[in-house]
Amino acid sequence: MSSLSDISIELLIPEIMMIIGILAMIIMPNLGDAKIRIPLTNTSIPVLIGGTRFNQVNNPYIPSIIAIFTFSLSFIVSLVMIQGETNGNVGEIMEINQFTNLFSLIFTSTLLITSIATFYVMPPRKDPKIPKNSDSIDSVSTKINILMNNRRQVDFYILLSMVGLGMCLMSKSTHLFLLFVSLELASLSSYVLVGFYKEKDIGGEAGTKYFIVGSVASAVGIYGMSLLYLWNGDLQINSLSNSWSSMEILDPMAGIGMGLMLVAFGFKVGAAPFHLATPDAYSGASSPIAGLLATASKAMGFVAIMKILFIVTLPEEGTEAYWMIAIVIISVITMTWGNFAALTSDNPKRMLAYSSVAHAGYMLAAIAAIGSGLGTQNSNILIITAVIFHLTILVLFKLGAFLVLSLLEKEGLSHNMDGLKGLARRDSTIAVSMFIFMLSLAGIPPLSGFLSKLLMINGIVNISAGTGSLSSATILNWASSVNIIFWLAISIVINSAISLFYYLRIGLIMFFEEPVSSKPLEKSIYLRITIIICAIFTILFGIGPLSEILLEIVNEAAQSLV
Amino acid sequence: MDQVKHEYPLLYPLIPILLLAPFLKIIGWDSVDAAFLIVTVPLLIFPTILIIGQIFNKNKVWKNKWKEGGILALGALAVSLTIALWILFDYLYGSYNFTDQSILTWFEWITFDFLQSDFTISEEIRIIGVGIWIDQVTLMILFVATFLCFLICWFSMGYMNTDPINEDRNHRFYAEFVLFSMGMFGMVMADSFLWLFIFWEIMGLCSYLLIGFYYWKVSAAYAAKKAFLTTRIGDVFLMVGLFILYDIYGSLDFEVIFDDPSTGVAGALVDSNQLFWALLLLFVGAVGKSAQFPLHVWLPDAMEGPTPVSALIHAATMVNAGLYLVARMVPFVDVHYNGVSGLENLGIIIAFIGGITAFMAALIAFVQNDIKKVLAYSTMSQLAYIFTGLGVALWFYNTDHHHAAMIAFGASMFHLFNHAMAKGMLFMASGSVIHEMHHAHDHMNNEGSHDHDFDPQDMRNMGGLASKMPITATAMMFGSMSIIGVPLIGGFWSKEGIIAETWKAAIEYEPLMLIPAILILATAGMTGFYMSRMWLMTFAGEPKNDVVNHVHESTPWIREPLLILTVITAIGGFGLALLDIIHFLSADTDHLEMHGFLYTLEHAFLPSDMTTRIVGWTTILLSFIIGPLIAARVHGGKLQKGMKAIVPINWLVILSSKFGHQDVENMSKSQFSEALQNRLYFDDIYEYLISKTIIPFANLSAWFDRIIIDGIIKQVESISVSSSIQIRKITTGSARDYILMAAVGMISIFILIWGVNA
Amino acid sequence: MNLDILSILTLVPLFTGITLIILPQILPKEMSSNLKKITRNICMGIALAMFAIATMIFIGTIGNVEWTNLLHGEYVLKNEQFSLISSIGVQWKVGADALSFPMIWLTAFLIPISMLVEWDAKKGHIFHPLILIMEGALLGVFVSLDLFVFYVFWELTLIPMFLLILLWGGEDRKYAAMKFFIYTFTASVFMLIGILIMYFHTTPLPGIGSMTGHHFDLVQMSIQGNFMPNEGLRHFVWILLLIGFATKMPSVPVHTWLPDAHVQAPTAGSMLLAGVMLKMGAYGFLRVAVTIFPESTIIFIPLLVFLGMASLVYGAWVCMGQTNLKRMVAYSSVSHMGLIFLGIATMQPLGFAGALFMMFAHGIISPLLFAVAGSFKHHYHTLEIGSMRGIAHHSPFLSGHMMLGWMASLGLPLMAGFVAEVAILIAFWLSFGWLVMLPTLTLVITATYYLTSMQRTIFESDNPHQGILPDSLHGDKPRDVTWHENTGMFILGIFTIIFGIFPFIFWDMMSVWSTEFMTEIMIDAMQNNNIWRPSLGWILEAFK
Amino acid sequence: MIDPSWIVGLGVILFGIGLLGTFYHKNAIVVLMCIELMLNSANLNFVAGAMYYGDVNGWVFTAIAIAIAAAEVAIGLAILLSMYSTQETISLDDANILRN
Repeated sequence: MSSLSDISIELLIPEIMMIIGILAMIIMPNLGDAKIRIPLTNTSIPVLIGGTRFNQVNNPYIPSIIAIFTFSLSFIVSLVMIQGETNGNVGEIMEINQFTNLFSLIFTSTLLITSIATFYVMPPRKDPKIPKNSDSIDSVSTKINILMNNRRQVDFYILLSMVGLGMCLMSKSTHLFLLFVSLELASLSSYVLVGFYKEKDIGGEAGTKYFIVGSVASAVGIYGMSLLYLWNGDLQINSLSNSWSSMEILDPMAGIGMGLMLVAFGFKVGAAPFHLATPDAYSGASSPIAGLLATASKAMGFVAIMKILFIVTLPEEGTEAYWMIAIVIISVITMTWGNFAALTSDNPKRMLAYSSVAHAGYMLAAIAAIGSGLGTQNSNILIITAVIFHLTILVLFKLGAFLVLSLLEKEGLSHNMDGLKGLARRDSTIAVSMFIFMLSLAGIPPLSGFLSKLLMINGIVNISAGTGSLSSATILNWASSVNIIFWLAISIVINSAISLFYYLRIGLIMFFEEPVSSKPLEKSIYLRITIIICAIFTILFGIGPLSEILLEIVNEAAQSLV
Repeated sequence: MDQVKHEYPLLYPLIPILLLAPFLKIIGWDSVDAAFLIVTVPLLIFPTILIIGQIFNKNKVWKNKWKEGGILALGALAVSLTIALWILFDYLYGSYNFTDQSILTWFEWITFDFLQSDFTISEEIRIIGVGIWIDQVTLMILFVATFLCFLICWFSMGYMNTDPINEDRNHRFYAEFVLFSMGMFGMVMADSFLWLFIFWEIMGLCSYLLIGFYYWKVSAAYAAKKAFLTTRIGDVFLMVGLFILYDIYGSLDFEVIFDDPSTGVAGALVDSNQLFWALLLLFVGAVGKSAQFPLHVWLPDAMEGPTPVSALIHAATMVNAGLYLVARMVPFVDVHYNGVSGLENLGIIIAFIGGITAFMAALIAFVQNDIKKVLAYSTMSQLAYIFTGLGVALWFYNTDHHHAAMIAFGASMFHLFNHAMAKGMLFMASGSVIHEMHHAHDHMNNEGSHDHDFDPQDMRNMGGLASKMPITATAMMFGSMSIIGVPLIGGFWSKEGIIAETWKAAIEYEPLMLIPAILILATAGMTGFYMSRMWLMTFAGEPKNDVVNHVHESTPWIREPLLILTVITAIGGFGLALLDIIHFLSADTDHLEMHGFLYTLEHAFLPSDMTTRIVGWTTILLSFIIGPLIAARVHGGKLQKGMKAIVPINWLVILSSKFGHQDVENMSKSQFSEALQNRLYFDDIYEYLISKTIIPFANLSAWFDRIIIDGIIKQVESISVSSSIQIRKITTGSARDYILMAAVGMISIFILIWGVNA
Repeated sequence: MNLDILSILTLVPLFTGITLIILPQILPKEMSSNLKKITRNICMGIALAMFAIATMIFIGTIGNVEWTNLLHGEYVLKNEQFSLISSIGVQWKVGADALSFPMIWLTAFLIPISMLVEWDAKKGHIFHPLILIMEGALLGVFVSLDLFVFYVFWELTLIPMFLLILLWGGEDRKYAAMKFFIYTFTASVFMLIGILIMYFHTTPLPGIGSMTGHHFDLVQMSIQGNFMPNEGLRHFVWILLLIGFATKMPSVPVHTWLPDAHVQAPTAGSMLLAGVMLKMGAYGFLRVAVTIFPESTIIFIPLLVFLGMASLVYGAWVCMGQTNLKRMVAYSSVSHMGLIFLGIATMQPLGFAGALFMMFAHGIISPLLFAVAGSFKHHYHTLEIGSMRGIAHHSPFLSGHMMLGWMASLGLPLMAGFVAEVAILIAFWLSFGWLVMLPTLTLVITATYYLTSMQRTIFESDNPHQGILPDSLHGDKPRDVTWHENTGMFILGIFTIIFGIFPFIFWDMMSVWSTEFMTEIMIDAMQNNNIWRPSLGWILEAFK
Repeated sequence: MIDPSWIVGLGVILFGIGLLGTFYHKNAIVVLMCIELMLNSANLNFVAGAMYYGDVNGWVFTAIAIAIAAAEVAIGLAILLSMYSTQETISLDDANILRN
């Protein structure tokens, strides 16, 4: 047992920053001139909390500014940590390495972007008026609403920070229970965030569904974890890994436990058939939150999956993992389902949700390839690199797409394809950015989405194409002898082709339909800049030196995972 | 109107061309060095006329001084003619050594390597070059082509530029005309089969363009397409023939092939069977181009083009291309010099096709009333003569009857010459008639208002023109005589030879030849009939239409070519026969030698060989006596009272009325006559076949592509969409269903894993 | 890094185009509206400069290269290669040889012309830069010797073309653009899998591929030759590559995107699509599939013959059944591209050279055809064959160009197409004998549909002084082509004839390349399979 | 001392009931309770494990899991309230604006 003093605090700076941020968010808006009279005296000491707020903290933007500030700081810190290749252990339950650093970066960047977006999506009103007796009922209620809205800002950003905190902790934990608890922290906050969109009917409904299905999933997961505990007596990942590899035949308890945990994580990443609530949640939540779910939350799920699958259950080289066939089937179903469902979706958010499901399928396919045990350590790392790379750049273009939707959200146009109609005429820059995001999602070179998809297919092909029997002289002989994993690559390819249809459709709608309203989009300068930056990086990470740098980082992360 | 306007001053700019050959000689060129000018000058003039004409379409100077490009075209053709004559002169009397035959290679068109059967690349690089090849046949046809092109271009300036319907469009005519000329010259001089084919196709294009000159006429557009496609069918076979030849010899150059046709590439012995197929396919190409049975259907329709075009392309030059190609087959079969034996069948097939076409065309010509159509069928028939002659020649060559072969070959080539000159003139004369009829008709009907029902080409509207158009009548008379084979005039000298040699082959060697022999002998008589009929219907008798009375021979530029060609037709044949052209053309000698006058006559009328003698006299009897006699009985008649033609024609007209009159109304209503009117239904059958096979099949293909192949794609799309809608329905919106499905999925996956691992 | 001439050729138009599209969005209103006015002039200037550079290369460098001394795998104008994504072995490596150079020149030649033809395009400030981007992407395909970059450029060509069809297309443009994009993309991702399988089998090169240990270097792959141990896999990869390339060419039965795309595309788009983009398929097939898998190519000769024959013959028949002028021309492209497969299948240097020349010749002729069809659309607002007659009276220049283009395309001698046709067919006879009757007889079909379409548009009228005008003109006065269309078509026509009369300008290098290619690559494979001439009998046996 | 396997057995039964209940009941509150059941079955397992292994961690896990469950219920009720305030239903079947 290590004592607190052994913990090297510097390893947890991003988390600590978020905690500080949360505290600041709680305290700052409440600062006021309240004084407490020292009993029995007339002197009153200012306690700074309560009373009439100071002018400086009266600004309703305070929470969002704090959040943005916090996230940018943690983002920078994560960058620094990646740069410095920081690693180390926090007790026995957390480990910091390039992998966790990279994911901290992913999470914090997602949250940063999300908070910038929400800065505009749910803006507070300045100078709220206190209702007076003379006001009519209507104006009283609006005024109260405004007040409430301003009040909610804090809640929202606190929840956002909670999500970040949970995610960062989760990626670092090496103890299954901590992993699960932090996951729950993030999940529970995100349920609320989904439901936070109260102005519309759908907010509550989306939150409910997401919450119910999510809680069932996490209950299943926690039950699975308890089974693992029963089996092993310890939830340290390393310890589980040792027991697993020493296991001769599959212990049903371990197997079922692991399977149930996978269900929970499968829900997080949106794998079929656990994905059903995702489109509902995405379409019900406000766009930035949907973006958060599609990127950070998904990344979190994949971190968990990778941790338990690659660290715990990965068999020796050359033997097939027990779960391989399951993941193969799930991945194929997931990508097909996602793509087909997205094909005719007329709600852009649902479409993006389904596309996100499909992308989960691609990544699961890559994971299944590792489970086949065909690859060497190196080729496995290559595949993991591909997956992580994909998760990283998803932040750019998937979140970017949601950001574009969030620009439209104000006008209430983000729930229907009609809203995107004629976007190019209203704002060509945004439309072009959106088109770039779509093309990148579709995997069109030279955008970064292509590179990641290429890496995944490459990884799969890499380990499977050589499996066909050497003596096969004809295609049919060869095809019948090749490992099933190879067909995953073909399946990805076919699915990419199908997906192209709906991605391009967005382009068509944006460029060639008459706009519903002709007034220009809201300025929202920072959000706009963020979108453009996302678009630019989507291109830059596709080919050239920047992609090179990112790939190297990701590669290191992948190496440190395995 | 009566006075023929002379516009010769317009020709002054062309005078320097006459000095071109001397000038080049002085600066040290050989005649063959200048040969490329024959082709390139027209080639360059073609776009010049076209572009200038399109831009300065309505310009007065362009129209009046340059004759809408006519002067330029004439100049280009003058250059070609000058140089062609120079080469001819050089060949006959000059110092240049033509024995190497393949004279020059201008540039290497394409070069490539060849993979041999031992998996090595051939050491010598294969070259397909461009050059010229000159021998007697080349020279003769080159002369014919350049000379006739020049004259017909001259004629066109009268014919085309005075027709109001051609206003502002004549530059197109002249441009296409020179391009065509270039094709013809190039084909004749080409030194390889490939380049022969290339120019051959260029001519096909020009033929298409010129037939379709009156593009707005539905019939013209149709005829143009028909001509191109029909010849194209022949051409693709020709192409395959070329491939086979290439396969055999590893080259398509005359030099390489003719050097030793019995050994192929790398010294391999040539398989006569393969060569037979190659030559047969080449012959199919020739059949298409020369409008022989069964690809003859395009030629009559081609008369839709302006008359100079008919004169040039469809009588005098282009249709000779097929003959030229067959003539080029001689070295393959000439077993006397390295030829490949065993190709007798080729000669027989060619002779058969020739015989059949000759007879058939003559039959159809019986009932034609359109003056140009008659000439068209006559062309087909005469070309068929030449084919028969060539077929016989090839047969003789292959069976090693060298002397007979040379006579047959020489006679065929000589007939080509005679026919080209005569037919060129006949068409121009007919053009003159048509033109004047048209003018007269317009004149009558207050110029401008066209009466579309009136057909200036229909002989039933003519009659009695002899007095109105003396020059035309004379020209046409000599032309017809040449075609008929009236003794001592033009075609007689060559036709006799062909018929006699065919009979000789049939009687003495190969009974199969009897069929073409009989056919062409019969055709000789029929020729006598239909040519006389045409002349008599046009020029003799009383006018059948008012229009005739207003006809004058007044258009400039038209008379000179007629006069020149009349002279050539009248005495040229005899003159060349005196020079023993037959042996010259068959490469027996390379000089023209003067024979004695009497010797030639004796040779022609009283040959020592009895067969030849009998056949010769039968021919004369049939073609000169019986045919014209019947024609005179049917169509002959005196001119209208008070009308007088010049002496010989007047005499002829009066003579034609002396044989009584026979009414053929009943005969013309017979079924057979109707069949002939309908060209023996060949066109109908072809049309029917095409409309029942090709068109439906094309539509079927289009349908198949749209519905099946693209339909599969569309089906994939619609299935995707419908399955997408279905799959979206699974997301019911109820959280309970989600949980249920997740649970079911989870459990089934557990079962699956358990099953796999157990 | 020193950019070499080929990189400049590729990147300058690409980036200029992108800049010209983005700049007006960023600049203040006034400046951007000024910029928009001169955009097309800038684009034209750059395109002409690129053409000048390409021609200079030809005259200066390529023209003097002794092609006979060039071993296969050696390229001229190579650059100093540097890595783009070194961890997975992607490099920027460019070079040209006799296979790619004519295509490079052709692209540089066609771009200014297609700009010229659509000089007055609406929204020209986007149109012309898009064409420049197109140029960059197309040239990128032809110059890059790294499969990754090749693939990137390959797909990059889709985007400008997609936008061209979408923004300037006809009524049904959305469907066509989507079909075009998805169809060809789907095919090329199969090709991508093939590329990746190849990639995985490469052996490491020093300095690149730090992460994977593999590289995309095409030259190394072809030098390595038969580097895949697994024969079945080799064939499989070959088939995957074929799917990608054949769809682009396009070959029956994966051709149906082409007519739709063509009919809807703007004139310049059609010209580039037919002129260069289709050649990408043939080029890639030769460059990648045949070069790296000669043995598979030999094995699959029957398939090649079948595909080529199907495209050629069936395509021609379908052409005949079309009523839309542009559709017909599009199918004729399908038909002509079939000859390329046939040329390759002959396994003769002549056939290869013929196929190369076919690519080149078709690249000049088909833009002319589409320019003509585009002008019809532009001036008569319809493409329906037979809805107008006797147009020659109203549009003499257009009719003249139509005549020239149509004749060139049906393989009339002294025009570029004939050279290729005759070379391929000679080689085809040498290998397959009487089977050649099928392609040659198809020439008649080709002639039939071309002539019929001409007869029913520019010929035939009821009046010598007026044509029958289409309803779509609504009684307006018909016009002849505009000066810029006219100039563009003139240039194309002139070059068609120049290369028909003097084919050796490009033929010589193609011929030498083919010979080298045979000796270096194919002969071993042929010897192994003991095939000298892949005759008909051999094919029939293979089917057993 | 009860044999831990009985506890585990009870847990399995509870888990089954909970899982079945989640998709059997329409009422969101009941579903929430079923989820509690599932969580509690996990708790039972932890307890059984702690007993079996004599590991104190198991107890800690149980305690934290209970806390998680509490948080979950709190949040769940809040969200349900929010849904009720807009849709005036807490039936999971009736709340289906978002579907397909």
